Amino acid sequence: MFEPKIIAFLCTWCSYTGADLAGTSRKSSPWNIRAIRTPCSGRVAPELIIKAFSEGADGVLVLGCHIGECHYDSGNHRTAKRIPLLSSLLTITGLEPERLRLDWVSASEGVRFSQIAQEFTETVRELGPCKWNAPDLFFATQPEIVEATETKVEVGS
Amino acid sequence: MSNQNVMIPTVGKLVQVKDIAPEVKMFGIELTKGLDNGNSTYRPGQFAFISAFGSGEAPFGIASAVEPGGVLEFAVQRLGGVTTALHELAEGDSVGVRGPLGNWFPMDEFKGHNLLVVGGGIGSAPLRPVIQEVAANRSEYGDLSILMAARTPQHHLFLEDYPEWENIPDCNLHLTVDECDEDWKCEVGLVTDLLKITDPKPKDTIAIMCGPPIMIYYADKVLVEMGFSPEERYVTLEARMHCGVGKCGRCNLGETLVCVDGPVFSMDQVGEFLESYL
Amino acid sequence: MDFISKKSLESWLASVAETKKLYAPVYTDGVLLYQQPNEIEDIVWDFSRPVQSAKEIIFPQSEKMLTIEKNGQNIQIIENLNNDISVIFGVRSCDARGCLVLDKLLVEAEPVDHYYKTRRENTALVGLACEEMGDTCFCTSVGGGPDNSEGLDVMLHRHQDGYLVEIVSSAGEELFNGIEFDRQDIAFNERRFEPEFVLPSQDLLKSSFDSEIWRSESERCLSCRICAYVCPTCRCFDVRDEPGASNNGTEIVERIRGWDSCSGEAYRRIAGGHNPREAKADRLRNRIYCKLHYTQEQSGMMACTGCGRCIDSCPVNIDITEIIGLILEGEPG
Amino acid sequence: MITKKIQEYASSLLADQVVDCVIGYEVGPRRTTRPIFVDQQADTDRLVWNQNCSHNLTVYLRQKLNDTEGRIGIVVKPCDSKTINVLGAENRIDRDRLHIIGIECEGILEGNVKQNADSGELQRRCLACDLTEPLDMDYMIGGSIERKNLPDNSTSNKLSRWLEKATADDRLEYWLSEFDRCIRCYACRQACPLCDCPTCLFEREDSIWTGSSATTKDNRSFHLGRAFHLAGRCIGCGECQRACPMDINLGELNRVLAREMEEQFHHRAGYTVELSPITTILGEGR
Repeated sequence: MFEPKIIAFLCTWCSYTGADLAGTSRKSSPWNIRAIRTPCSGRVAPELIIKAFSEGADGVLVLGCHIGECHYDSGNHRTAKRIPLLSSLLTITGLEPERLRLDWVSASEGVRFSQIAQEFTETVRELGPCKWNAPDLFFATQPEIVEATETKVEVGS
Repeated sequence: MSNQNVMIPTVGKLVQVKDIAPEVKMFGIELTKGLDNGNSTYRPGQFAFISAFGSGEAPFGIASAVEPGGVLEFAVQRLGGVTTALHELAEGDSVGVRGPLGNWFPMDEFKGHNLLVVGGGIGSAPLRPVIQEVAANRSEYGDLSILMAARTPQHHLFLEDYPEWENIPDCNLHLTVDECDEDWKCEVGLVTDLLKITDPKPKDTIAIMCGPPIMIYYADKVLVEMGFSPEERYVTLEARMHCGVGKCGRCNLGETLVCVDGPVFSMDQVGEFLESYL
Repeated sequence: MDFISKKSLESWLASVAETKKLYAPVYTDGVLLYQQPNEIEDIVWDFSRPVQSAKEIIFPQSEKMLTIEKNGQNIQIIENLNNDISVIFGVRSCDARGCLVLDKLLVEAEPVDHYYKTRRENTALVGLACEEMGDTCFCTSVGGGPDNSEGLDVMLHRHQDGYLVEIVSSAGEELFNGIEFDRQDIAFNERRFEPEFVLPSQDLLKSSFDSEIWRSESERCLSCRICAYVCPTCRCFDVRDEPGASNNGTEIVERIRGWDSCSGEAYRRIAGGHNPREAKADRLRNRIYCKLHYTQEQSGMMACTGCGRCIDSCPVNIDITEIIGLILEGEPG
Repeated sequence: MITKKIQEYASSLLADQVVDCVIGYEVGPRRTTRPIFVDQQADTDRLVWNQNCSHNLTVYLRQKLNDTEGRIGIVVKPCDSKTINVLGAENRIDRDRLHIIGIECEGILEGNVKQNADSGELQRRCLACDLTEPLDMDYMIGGSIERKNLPDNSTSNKLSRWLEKATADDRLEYWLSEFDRCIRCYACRQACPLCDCPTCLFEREDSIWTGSSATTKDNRSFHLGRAFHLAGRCIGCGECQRACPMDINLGELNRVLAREMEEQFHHRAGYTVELSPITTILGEGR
């Protein structure tokens, strides 16, 4: 079975503790998740997410505090706007939108963390390996791609 | 020489890491075999690229007279990525060395002349081997005047050396700072003011300058007024460079490349470009 | 000269591609570049010049110089020399001249640049003479010419439905070794081209250093790097360490060199922020002087080959020929 | 004649010392329209107006305002005036030091700058343009013209529509081929009036998020990152793509983000002096 690599950016004030709680209360979380602790979900700059995909992540999970509960007042407001926007940018450039997920998990929601982690892992597993990081795959056939693009333009018009 | 890839550094070991001024550390690298690029030794004025593996490499002027088997010293101010990485290293750590590179002060030609050494801030580092060389062969040179400027007393790189330098026979050491506390016994002001106070005579004297571009530019003007000819005014220049061997192209002053034609120049070579160096 | 039909040339190219890396002008999404063609039919024969010069292959934009393996204080340094055997087909005379300039700067001037030298020695240049000068071309004014075979290994001159083969070097001879030519001993008349303009003398250039034109011409410069990157002789580079994948506790660092351009704002900025070429005028002047004067002084060859790429690609139409004109206008007397 | 009026007005501005310099367009010796900086009355006859005046001259404003003490006159198309609004909202320029000369614009032609002959077609952004006059100006040359809603049959539009319907794999293939050509000359960034960080994130010496090599992967990170930094700010002048020597379809990234900004945040960059919603906190009810 395909085991996806998933990078989870977890806000240290909530979801990181939430993930901890999931562990201490023996809720199972898939081992596919590689957690990276960030000071705030607002710190998760789009470059980090792009970098994660470029380095071979099959999915990226960003978890922050619920709106209104940000330790820095409005850090997660920015996250809430950025991620959907980034998602549309990555989608048009060839990433399945399901591979990037933003959600809110508080420090007390161990169960919720475990649930989201499992759900997301399943989603990504079903999508299969991410091709985002496989430019070599396409290089060999480049001239044909060009042709294909041109003919497809005609179809689309 | 041509069979050797000059871009490959030799791995050296840090044997000394010392804080000498705020944000400035003096690094000593054991000069093991192979570190000298097949040349016999490092001469005053030459430089080397030091690698902090993972952060890149940067050029530094050597800050000590080096004997084979001795220690290569570099004063490194923490400014950019490479220097920050270097500052995180400790004794025993490995660094890469590419050197010696560039030309050197024609110490043989200086023999028999008086020397006026003018240094400012971190830029004064390459002057130390010159002073050490003169001290070691005292009878071969004339009078030695050392003018050192820095932002504050703590920013003087070679505070530890000053007592020793003061005791060199026929040597005047003059210090100045931009700002200071009450304990400071020396001058306050720019190096140009210090030059005017000490009023060196151009007769039989070679002036050597090293420091920030703006200091070199104005100190040079003062020396010109005092009657120093272009051949009597030497300078070591610094420029951003990436190869040190005349390939990467970026350290040019006109058609002159600082890395291979310099970093030591007399003013008859670079005088006309000094303004574009600012 | 020997004559070869286009058809025979194509089968020759196919045989070259079997044993060597063949680069030739190929269109990708409407942009003509030297690339490895998938099919020999993809090769473009009629073109003015590709957007990038042949420099791109011999002196690639980004090149891994060293791989550094770091395990605690144990450091291994591995040299990455590229030993591919390549042939570039369709090289223009201006680009070949560009390679000669690079040879002067990177190989003939000690110490040798091993990365460049290795690729250069392993790459054969097969030229295609231009049938006419492009709109922005001025090779004839800087000492070259569309027929000029200097720096190439083989030069092909269009003749009827094929090409006359001018073997220039022993490497070129080797390439065509055993090839049966369709006809032999055809007379070749080199065409004569008059220079489009006269270049300013080195003295005039020197005295134009403080001219007002540097400010006025550079004012619209965007400080991008197109001119240097498309130039067949620009060779400035930057060296960086970049992290590679770590492997069982061994940290891998790649030391990469990449093109850089003197028109970029940060080109001369040193750590700490001092930048002796902060003004666009100084940067433009440096670039033009490097092309027309400095390299000449350093190596005896002028670093402008008249390909005209910088004129074509500049988004704000900064034009080296126009600047040359302005320098000439400023000539006293 | 708009050209004549620009020349006269610029001349009077310089004569009355209202401005130190007028940024406008001229036609160069190779018949190429390009930016010009006029600081003497005698040179005002070089100023022109034509349908090849594609450059967004506001890109020069910041530097020019830094270099001079006085005010700057600038020839501004209706679309370019949006940039001034964004620059103003971000406190990057002092509006009071500008003298904006608004121009009636019938649209700019495609393919004017690179030496290849112009196609005679209007640029895609002009087909979709809904501005009859600049949003902010000190003087208007020509009357407000009527905007016709023109059909967009451009190849670029066909490509956009194809991309929208394409599968993830096809999109990936298309963009990898585009980004593969990038030579990291940063012309896109330099030509952009809104892209002017003192040190670009993607060029910092200590940047580990994007490599400096011109590999497809790093190129893609650079372009996606750059497009994102312009989200809600890009006014769609298309200078990035026009400047690109490799003809990479950069405009498409900006268009996608602009569409999302409008759909998700009801924000159209530059129509008001307002910051991109991406830099502000969530509004009420969101």
